[in-house]
Amino acid sequence: MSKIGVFVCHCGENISATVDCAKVAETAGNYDGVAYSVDYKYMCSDPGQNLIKSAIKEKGLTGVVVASCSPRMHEPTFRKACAEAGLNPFMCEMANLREHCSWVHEKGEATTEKAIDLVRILVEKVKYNHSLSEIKVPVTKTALVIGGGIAGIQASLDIANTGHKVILIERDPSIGGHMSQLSETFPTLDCSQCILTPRMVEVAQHPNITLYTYAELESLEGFIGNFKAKIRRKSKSLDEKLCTGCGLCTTKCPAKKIPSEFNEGLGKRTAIYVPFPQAVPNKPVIDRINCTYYIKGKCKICEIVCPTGAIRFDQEDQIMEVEVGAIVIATGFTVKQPDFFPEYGFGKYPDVITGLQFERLASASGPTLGEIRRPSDGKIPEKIVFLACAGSRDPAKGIPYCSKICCMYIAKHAMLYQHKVHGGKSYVFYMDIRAGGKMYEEFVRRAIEDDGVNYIRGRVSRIYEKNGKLIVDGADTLLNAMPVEIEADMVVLATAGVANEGAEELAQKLHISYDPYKFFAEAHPKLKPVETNTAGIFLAGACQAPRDIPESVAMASGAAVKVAGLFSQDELTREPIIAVVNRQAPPVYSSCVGCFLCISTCPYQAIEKEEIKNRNGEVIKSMAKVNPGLCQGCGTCVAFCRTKSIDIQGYTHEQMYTEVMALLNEY
Amino acid sequence: MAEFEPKIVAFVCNWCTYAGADLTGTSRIKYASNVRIIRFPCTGRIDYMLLLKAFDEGADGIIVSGCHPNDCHYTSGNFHARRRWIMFRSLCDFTGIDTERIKFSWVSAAEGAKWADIVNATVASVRELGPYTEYKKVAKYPEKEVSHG
Amino acid sequence: MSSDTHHSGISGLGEEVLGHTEVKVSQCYQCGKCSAGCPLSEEMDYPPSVIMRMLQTGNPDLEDKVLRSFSIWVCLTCEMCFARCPMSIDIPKMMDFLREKSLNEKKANPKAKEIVAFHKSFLDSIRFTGRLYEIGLFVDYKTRTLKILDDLALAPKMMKRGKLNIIPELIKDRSGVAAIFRKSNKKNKN
Amino acid sequence: MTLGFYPGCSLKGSSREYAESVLAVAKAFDINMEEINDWNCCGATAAHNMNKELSLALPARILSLAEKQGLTEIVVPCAACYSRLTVTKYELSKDPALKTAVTDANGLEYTGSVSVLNIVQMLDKYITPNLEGRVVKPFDHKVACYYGCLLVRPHEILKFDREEDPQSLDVLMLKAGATPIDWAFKTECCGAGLSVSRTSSVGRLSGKIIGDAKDRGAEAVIVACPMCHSNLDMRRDAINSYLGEKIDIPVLYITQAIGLALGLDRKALGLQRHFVKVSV
Repeated sequence: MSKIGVFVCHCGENISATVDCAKVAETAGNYDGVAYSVDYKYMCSDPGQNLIKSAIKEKGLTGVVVASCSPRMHEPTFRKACAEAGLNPFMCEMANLREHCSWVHEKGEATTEKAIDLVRILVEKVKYNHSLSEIKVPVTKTALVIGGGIAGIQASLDIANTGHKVILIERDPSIGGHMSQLSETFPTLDCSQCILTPRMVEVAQHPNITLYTYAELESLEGFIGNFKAKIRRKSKSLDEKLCTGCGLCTTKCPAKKIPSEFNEGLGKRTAIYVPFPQAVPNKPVIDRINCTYYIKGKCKICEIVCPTGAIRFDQEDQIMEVEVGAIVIATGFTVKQPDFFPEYGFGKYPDVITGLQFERLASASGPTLGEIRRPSDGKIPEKIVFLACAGSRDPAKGIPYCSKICCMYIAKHAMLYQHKVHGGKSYVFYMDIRAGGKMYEEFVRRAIEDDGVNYIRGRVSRIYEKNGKLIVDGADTLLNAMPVEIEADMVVLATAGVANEGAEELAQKLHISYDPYKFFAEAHPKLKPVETNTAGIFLAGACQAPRDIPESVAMASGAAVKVAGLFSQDELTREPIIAVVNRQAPPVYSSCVGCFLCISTCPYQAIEKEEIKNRNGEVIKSMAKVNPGLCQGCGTCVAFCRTKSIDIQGYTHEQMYTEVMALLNEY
Repeated sequence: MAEFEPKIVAFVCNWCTYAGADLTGTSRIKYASNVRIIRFPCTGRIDYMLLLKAFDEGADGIIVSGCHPNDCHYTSGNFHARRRWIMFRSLCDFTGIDTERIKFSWVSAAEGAKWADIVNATVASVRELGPYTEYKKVAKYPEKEVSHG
Repeated sequence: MSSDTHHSGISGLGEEVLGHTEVKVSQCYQCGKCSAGCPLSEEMDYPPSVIMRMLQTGNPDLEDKVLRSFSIWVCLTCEMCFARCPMSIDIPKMMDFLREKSLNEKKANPKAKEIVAFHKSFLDSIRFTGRLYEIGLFVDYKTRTLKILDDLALAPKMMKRGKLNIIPELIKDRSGVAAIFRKSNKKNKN
Repeated sequence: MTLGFYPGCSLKGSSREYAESVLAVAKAFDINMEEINDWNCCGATAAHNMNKELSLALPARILSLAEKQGLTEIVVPCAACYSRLTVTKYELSKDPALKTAVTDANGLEYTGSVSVLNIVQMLDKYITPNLEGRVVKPFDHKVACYYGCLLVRPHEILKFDREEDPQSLDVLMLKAGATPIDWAFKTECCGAGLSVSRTSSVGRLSGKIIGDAKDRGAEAVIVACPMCHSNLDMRRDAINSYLGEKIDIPVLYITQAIGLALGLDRKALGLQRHFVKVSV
């Protein structure tokens, strides 16, 4: 006979405001097999956990149902408490009274009834729970960091400095990311490259870091501590060992008019190129789409001029497999591109540019060597307009969220413009100025008060070109929405920060969740900001949401600590929620008939054939066997098994049918 | 007279829909209280005999929901569930089980509002259909009164 | 949905607007893009975003000012505001409702006399003939507004170019059209 | 072949040259335009400004009559009528109660089966595919294609072309041998319904349009709406006085321009009826 304890939590008032917790506990107390039932204000608090522990000891409980929040929140907490009191942790189940009941229904009898049902389901289930022991798995103490922007760089260095190996892959020819494109950074106006490039070099030289640029994740298998990643190293058409980075090839390449990605299309590059002078590694790649040789079959000038014979036209992509124990994703973000703002003529008028393009204009390493010159004719704009929220906070364009970084970089842009163009006039159209951050508000005030940037509260309706000027039609909402028309020479759109192209595919390769905007989802919005729902995979930087540099760096260090924590253990324990094939002593052995449908359906190749032999060594039966190290517990095999010979611990047939029956057969 | 309150059982996966329903909660979006969620590791685990068992036990409607295609935590469980559902549905149609009472859907961990919408829509449509007393006939049980509180 | 109204925190005229047009005034975050793009904004006493703000307050005095405003009549329903609104708020639809209400409550702005008169003359023309009779419309409009001299030069020029029909085009089922007017007007007398 | 035809009031009066040119172009391609019997006015701006139900009932009557006549597709050259008819179809399809109220007021059956084509859609579907080879006198001028409000907005309902910088008229004119110019006032409002009651506003709004077309070297403005036409053409005095200069760029209906390219008779296209002399 089971002796089950039911512990109903009020969660302050989160549950008790709509659910009659006392009634739930009282009703549950009358169920068969329930030896103890109680309600308490905060079950997860120390006294609450002690309540459970002492009940286990004093009443000799064989099972525990905690009726509180989502098991995704506190299942580990309560299972640990049970274990401490000597009860097998897998004899503890949780009924989700908060997220699935009290928070989503109005106060009333129906809500309390539902709560009672939810408790009853789990009381019945727990009767069929079995004591399980955790599985131990080894840890490969190498981390894979995906993305070599500031977040990926920081995470790599932090992990490497704890003494663990790091493999850093970057899709572009150089690490550095968006930060390497920036001119100066807010709120200190220190030069972005000056603070970034030493870090880039450190990455390249660190003995614990292996860097692969021009490389992308091809696929991923395995689980925490034991991932197997396939990495595609795209062909650089170059023997990197021979290349000295002299750069002769890039000066001689005849295809010189390719828009430079690094300069956001404002400058040109050659087909064999190093994206920027400070690139790491400082060795070129051939962009095959634009290379004359790959298009027309002849040219090979780079090969002719290369003093070390490093060019390899026939080099192919390489797929390499690495084993890693943890992964940090730091793939960053991108900005919205043309066609998204037809009313602003973006893509149509060359002098309507993005904030990132403005960074290149303002950067000393940029196409204008840091002079603000408009793309169309190279003139210095006498009047410049900055538009905040170009795409952000615009549900009609599919982006309801605030991109967060724009208010600050617009203030910086306007300030840089005022510093560089004396007598120039700058205007900022904004809706709200969101300058939360250390020294941020002060920075914006400086732009307005000291540098004379004109802030106008209102959104611009449209921009059109007339007699060489860009006519900006706005309104001043602080002056009875009075129309404001500015004849500008250049317009900068603070385009929304959006998820990278391909973010969805990457998430699917990694089996992590993403939000509706394709930003990767953290495991908990407050308490697990760098974890994902997949154990062993962590997030850093703007791949999770638009972030500025300090936040990206902080997040990267956070992720690095998580990885280091993981690598501080030689073995990990895993939940024993895995499949098992039933098996008994001879002469029955198992009901498995050896059809092996399970083998064909298992996504983890965790099932193999096992031959049962008699004493004489003759095979008497061929049946399925689950490798507990590989099984991830999805249960696909269970639904496939024709003889119900395979079952999944924690979600057994008995348990699931019991839940259904308990739910509908009211007491 | 009180409106008919259908009993809806939801079979959901742990990673997407269960988490999505958690998000409905953290977002405080209200929905009909007729639904009871049963958690599975993956929709691929859901043995469809469980659906028949639920009807057998007196459920009026069923929701099966997991991760969107390609988003399965276990790569392909939801594809198996979908394929199985196609087979199962035609079997139900053949045997006379009312498939309008089964709602098959995808709700991701980020779609809290969608979960509320699906529950509300299912409750409304099953309420329209009325109590599922027919099932007993289809399953050839001796007819008996099924009570609906 | 009524529950929606209930939770929206919108009251008074804003609530009525929601009920009749599904426009939720609380959705407006006052970016001013409508006012910036409105071709008539500068002729308005309250540009569209200001009208939205007045409705958001739920203040009866401001709501009264909205109904008595010139803005709602000078609005051309060119739909520019709606096309560019980041929140997809159907301002033109709301304007239609406000005009109808203003008229029913006899609050139409005196400056809008000509505009209202023109609309009335226009509708009268259709009411009686089924189709627009332009000379009739002009004559009727001019008697309503006493703006006899305006556009007087236009008529002969139009006539000369065959652009004005001396005799109205009458449709056969005039009683049918009149019935439509009667039934649609039951709720509001204008 | 036969298409349904709803001319609307303007095309029977102040904009009869539009009707004439539509029919002339249709005839050139052996298309029979069957007018809806006993049609009524759509109610235009006045109705929806004053009375919502009326603004839907009047267009619904037209659509019901078309159904009764067995027409499946009707051509509505006036952009304002096109807008009212399309909006009515949309509103009635999503609100059954409204549909009942309206059909009740009209006393006519309404199923919503008739599809409504604006002039560009009609030309694209039935004329453009056969236009090549028929152009005898290419309309070799720089033209500013003016779309106005009601042809492209609201996009959610009309689903025609794009709201900003539309292209459908430009593409048509290109095929007729013209050089469409890129300009900034394609979809800005001309003042439409205020033509009579607030002519000064029309002078300003239409003035900006004509002014920009002139500045960018347009030799003709191409329109697809009688309201736009009458404001840009008949109200030229008000426009010129707003701009403080005399601009004599003619305003042509798309069907007139195409008619000229086809070599049709100028009089048959009604060019003599314009206020601003059509010199092109």
